[in-house]
Amino acid sequence: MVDLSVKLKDLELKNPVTTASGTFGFGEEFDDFIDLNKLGGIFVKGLTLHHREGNPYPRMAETPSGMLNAVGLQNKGIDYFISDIYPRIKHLDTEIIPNVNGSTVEDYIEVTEKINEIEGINAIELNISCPNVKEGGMAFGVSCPSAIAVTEAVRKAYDKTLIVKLSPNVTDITEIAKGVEDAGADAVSLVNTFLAMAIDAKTRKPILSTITGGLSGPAIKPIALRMVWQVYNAVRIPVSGMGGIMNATDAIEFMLAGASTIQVGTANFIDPTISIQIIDGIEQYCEENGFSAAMDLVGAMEV
Amino acid sequence: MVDLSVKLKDLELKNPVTTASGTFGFGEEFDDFIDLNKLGGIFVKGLTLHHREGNPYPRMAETPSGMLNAVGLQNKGIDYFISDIYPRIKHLDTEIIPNVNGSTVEDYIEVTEKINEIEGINAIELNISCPNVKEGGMAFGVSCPSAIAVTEAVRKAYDKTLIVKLSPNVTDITEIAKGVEDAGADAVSLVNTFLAMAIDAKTRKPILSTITGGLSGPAIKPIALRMVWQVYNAVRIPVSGMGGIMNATDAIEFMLAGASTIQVGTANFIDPTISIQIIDGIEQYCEENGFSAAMDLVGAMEV
Amino acid sequence: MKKIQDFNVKEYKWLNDSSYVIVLQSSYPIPEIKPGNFAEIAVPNASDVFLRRPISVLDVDRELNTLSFYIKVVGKGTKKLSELNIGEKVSIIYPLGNSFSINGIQNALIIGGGSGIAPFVLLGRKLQEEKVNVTFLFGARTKEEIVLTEEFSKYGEVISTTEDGSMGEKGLVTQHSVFKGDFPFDKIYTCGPDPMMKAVAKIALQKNIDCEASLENMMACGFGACLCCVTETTSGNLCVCTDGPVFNSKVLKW
Amino acid sequence: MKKIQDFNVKEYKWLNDSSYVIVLQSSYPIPEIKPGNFAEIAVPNASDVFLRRPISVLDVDRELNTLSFYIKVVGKGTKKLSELNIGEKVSIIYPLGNSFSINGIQNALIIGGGSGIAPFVLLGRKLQEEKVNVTFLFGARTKEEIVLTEEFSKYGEVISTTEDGSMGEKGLVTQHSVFKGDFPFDKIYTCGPDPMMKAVAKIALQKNIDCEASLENMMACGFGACLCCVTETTSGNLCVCTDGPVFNSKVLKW
Ligand SMILES: Cc1cc2nc3c(=O)[nH]c(=O)nc-3n(C[C@H](O)[C@H](O)[C@H](O)COP(=O)(O)OP(=O)(O)OC[C@H]3O[C@@H](n4cnc5c(N)ncnc54)[C@H](O)[C@@H]3O)c2cc1C
Ligand SMILES: Cc1cc2nc3c(=O)[nH]c(=O)nc-3n(C[C@H](O)[C@H](O)[C@H](O)COP(=O)(O)OP(=O)(O)OC[C@H]3O[C@@H](n4cnc5c(N)ncnc54)[C@H](O)[C@@H]3O)c2cc1C
Ligand SMILES: Cc1cc2nc3c(=O)[nH]c(=O)nc-3n(C[C@H](O)[C@H](O)[C@H](O)COP(=O)(O)O)c2cc1C
Ligand SMILES: Cc1cc2nc3c(=O)[nH]c(=O)nc-3n(C[C@H](O)[C@H](O)[C@H](O)COP(=O)(O)O)c2cc1C
Ligand code: FES
Ligand code: FES
Repeated sequence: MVDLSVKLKDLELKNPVTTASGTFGFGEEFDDFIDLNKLGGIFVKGLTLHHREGNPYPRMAETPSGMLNAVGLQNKGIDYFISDIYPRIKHLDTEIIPNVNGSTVEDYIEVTEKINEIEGINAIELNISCPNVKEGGMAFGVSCPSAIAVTEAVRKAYDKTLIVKLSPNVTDITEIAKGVEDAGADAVSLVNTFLAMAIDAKTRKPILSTITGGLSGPAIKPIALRMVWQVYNAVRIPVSGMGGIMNATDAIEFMLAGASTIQVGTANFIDPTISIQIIDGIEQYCEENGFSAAMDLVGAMEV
Repeated sequence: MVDLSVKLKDLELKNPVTTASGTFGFGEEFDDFIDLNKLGGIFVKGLTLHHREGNPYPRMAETPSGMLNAVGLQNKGIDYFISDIYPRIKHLDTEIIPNVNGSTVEDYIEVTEKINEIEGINAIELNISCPNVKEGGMAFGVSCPSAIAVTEAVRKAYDKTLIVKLSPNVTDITEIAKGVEDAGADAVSLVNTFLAMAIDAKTRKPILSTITGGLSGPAIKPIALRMVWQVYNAVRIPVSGMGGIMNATDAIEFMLAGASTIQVGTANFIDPTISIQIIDGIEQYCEENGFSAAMDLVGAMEV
Repeated sequence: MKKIQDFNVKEYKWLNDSSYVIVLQSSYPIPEIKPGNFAEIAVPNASDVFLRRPISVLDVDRELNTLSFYIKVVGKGTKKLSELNIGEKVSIIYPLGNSFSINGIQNALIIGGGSGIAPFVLLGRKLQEEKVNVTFLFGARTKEEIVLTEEFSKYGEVISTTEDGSMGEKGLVTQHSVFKGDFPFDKIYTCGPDPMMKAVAKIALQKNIDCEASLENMMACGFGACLCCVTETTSGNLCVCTDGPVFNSKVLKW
Repeated sequence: MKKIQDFNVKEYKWLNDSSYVIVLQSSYPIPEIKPGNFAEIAVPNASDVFLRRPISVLDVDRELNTLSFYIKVVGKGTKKLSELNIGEKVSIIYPLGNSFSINGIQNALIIGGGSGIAPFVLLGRKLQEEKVNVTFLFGARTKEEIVLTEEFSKYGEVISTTEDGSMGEKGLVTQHSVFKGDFPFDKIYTCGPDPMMKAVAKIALQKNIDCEASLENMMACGFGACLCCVTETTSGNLCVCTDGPVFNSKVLKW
């Protein structure tokens, strides 16, 4: 029997496999396909203080082994989440982790305070890396001082597990990771999407309404893996790793590089059952390779 | 008749299609496959002051729609290039552009001075973005002051066309581009490879001897395209664009985003004739879309 | 309930140069499919296709466990799907999306163009069951592009327009004589290129007739998870894959 | 002269569970292929294979314009190459690499393991033409893995070892009795897993016999453009694809 349970600081998950914010709706969209209770956790769609319509259409472009999105944090606001959505999913036997967004530090604090009131939610993911909004978002995550400022502010407002989601669009991700660690983050998650672009040569126009969008999918996996490994070696807090994980082998690679938990993102669109298959695959790998606990895989890469 | 000729500042090329340093040897390797005289230019393999053995094996890993390399600037040194290689390729009716590397600013200057003496070479590409060497390389290209310092120093030593090759592993590539523009660069080329990593889950070891390597190929295209567009809008000097160009449509997208010339890299490994096909494809696109000159494509994306 | 299910290619029928019907068979039962529902098809063996492709269900046979799709080749994925071997495995997520509404109508006009005819076999059959009179009006550039008329004529009269006049009336669907004079229809359904649907919706508005349009869109998931496929409506951005693909034209910001 | 050329799949012959011969045919002439040469094969219709795959030429028929390859399924690309349709197009870059040297020898021992037997059909034939006596020594885990012996026996005696003793002598190639007592050979050629080749090279050194080994390596291009495929030699890092794949074992840093 393999012990699949893992910890992100004080947050215990039944297994390392969670689903990435914005790629798994509020879980309900996957109810027909899988038993959501089997998941380690669900990072739900990015939430903001107020209702947001998101960006105009088109919001998506396919790219080699990946996709661009420019959704722009479309959501009905934190109050609606609390009153209408959470009651529908709170029965799930898995960690529901809200992804917190804002245009200003005050926004972040206000959303966080509202979530702090919700019983049953044990962690938040602070998204300082969304490339698809005009204000806030990635701007916080690409500068060390602002990343520290927002993390410190939210840390004061929140006493449960605080995970800070980092942007890969930086020269040195370990610098930001160390900054938010010092600012009180309990864990970091990485990577968010890469700022990227697609052009339609026929029309000579950008494909996305916002010109640039966020690149996700297997295309980014080698870069994401490098960043997870760098951050794992730079900080003492645990890492939640993601970026192009399509199967159990990919997930195991992230764990070997130092991720305590992994997040499945774009892969959910292609196979909505993949997260469960990844859980099974990690268990099998542990059995076949003599690991009695999934936690033993974390950072087990031999250099 | 489409006028395919383009200019990188004072350097006139017969067409926008060149081959990227390190992916085309010294041209000779492709002699069996294509007529090298048809190319706009050849950026030859990275050169250093002294002979370099490069990194130990393994140096390559395949990744989704891309590859990692960790060659590490293996070459026999600038003197050998001048005495043995250049005489073999100087007859070619295309621009031969050496890619200049160094561990110190002095190295860069010395290599440049030697090249400055060679008749028939009208431009150099200053590589401040190689992720595969322990000293120098990318370290110069990810910090604005050092990028400026090396560019200024080389500018003083070189009076022909100076192209500076930028690293994509930065928070804001426009900042570096503007810095080297002010420091006297005649053009910028981008992008070099992304620092990335691959792990073999079976052996639990990194695949490359150097752990990390440089990611190239179509996987990076959307990010490279975004950077070319950003830099095109930020500087007045011309841009040589690359990153995952596999066919004429990709090349045209880079030109629409602002590249005056494009470089074909990894695609050469998969189809050694692709550069010539791209020249033909650009010509055909211009004809079909009413462009009388390839230069008219540059930055023609409608926002 | 939505499913992800493996099918095998049973047969192809080419209808013209660039469009075909692909029939897929499964060894497992097929759930109920409503007119307007679509599927997300994973394109096998394609080096340059990453996401699934949304395609309307053309027809379903719940005894043979077959699904068929009418596909127009427009790019990499639709091309590759046309080249599979008989027996090859294809993964499908379905049934997705909402459906056309049918209550209380007597005379329906169904207007289709391009690949936008696909949902209308199931719709025609359903309307026939509900004893609704159906007229199909198809528009295309030339007669080669007007396909499956035999199938459609089982459920109602088929009329058409072609831009070159090679079949039916010459012109665009919205110029067809059916819109002139007496207009017996109390409902219009439409699917096809956006400009066509917009023109149809405008006529419907003028004539004060209910009109439902089935939209296309760039989709990453097809089942409401990514929020990539929105369309602007009177109640804000809605997902074409879950709130649609069928919308009453009145709610669309056209 | 190296070429990039389209071929079509002519036939497959499976030799055991995991290895096969694929025969490709072209409508254009095939240049001269030397023993040891390899080709870079583009794997069609594979969503997860980006680069070409280097494979030794097993055999060539310059009248029929066919090339054949002996391939062991070890991963994505070698699997996909085994599943193509007859007639399917495959792009090949070839002939690549150097060749075995043959001058002035009389008795050659050819030692192969795994997919490392592929270059030895052409080598055996060439040695026969040059009137060299050839002995093939093949090693494998079980007898199922010893393949193509009929072909090889045209050019010389075939002896073998298997780890389970199911064919030939039990043990590893380097434990074969041929190495004991009288040793008539003046040249050893070897290709196969690195540990095997290293052990063979060591014996050759002890016996003071010339030994050439054909190396494998991770390759991005196969024709000297990328410098990814180096091996350490007495004259520094050399490219396996152009300076090799055949090296005299003395120059290798083994
Ligand atoms: C709900 C729904 C139902 C559909 N039903 C059918 C059907 O029954 N039969 C059918 O043939 N097609 C149908 N389509 C359209 C079909 O999904 C696209 O034609 C297909 O995805 C194109 O894939 P490709 O790989 O061939 O093209 P690509 O190579 O990806 O693209 C080729 C060109 O088509 C454009 N394009 C790609 N996808 C779309 C899209 N989803 N909408 C609009 N333009 C696009 C691209 O911008 C590009 O210019 C439907 C779409 C939706 C959303
Ligand atoms: C000059 C040369 C000649 C060759 N001749 C033959 C031949 O005649 N027949 C034959 O079956 N094979 C031959 N090979 C080996 C063949 O190239 C690899 O088995 C093949 O590239 C694996 O591709 P894949 O997609 O199936 O494996 P992948 O899915 O890419 O990888 C599967 C596993 O194989 C390992 N691997 C992949 N490529 C290589 C490689 N080049 N060398 C060592 N390990 C590798 C990977 O690390 C991985 O563990 C030759 C290789 C070289 C360099
Ligand atoms: C359509 C889409 C929407 C996303 N929305 C969010 C979001 O709201 N908040 C967030 O932190 N990340 C968001 N992301 C980023 C993912 O959570 C994840 O970081 C990224 O996609 C990389 O992982 P992947 O390659 O496995 O998809 C979104 C990604 C996609 C593709
Ligand atoms: C094997 C390999 C070796 C390279 N060597 C060099 C080099 O010596 N100097 C340099 O400036 N760039 C080098 N590059 C980077 C390429 O020139 C190019 O910037 C990069 O590969 C992105 O383009 P691509 O995606 O089209 O390959 C190398 C790339 C590869 C794949
Ligand atoms: S396509 Fe993902 S929500 Fe509609
Ligand atoms: S594989 Fe490119 S140089 Fe050998």
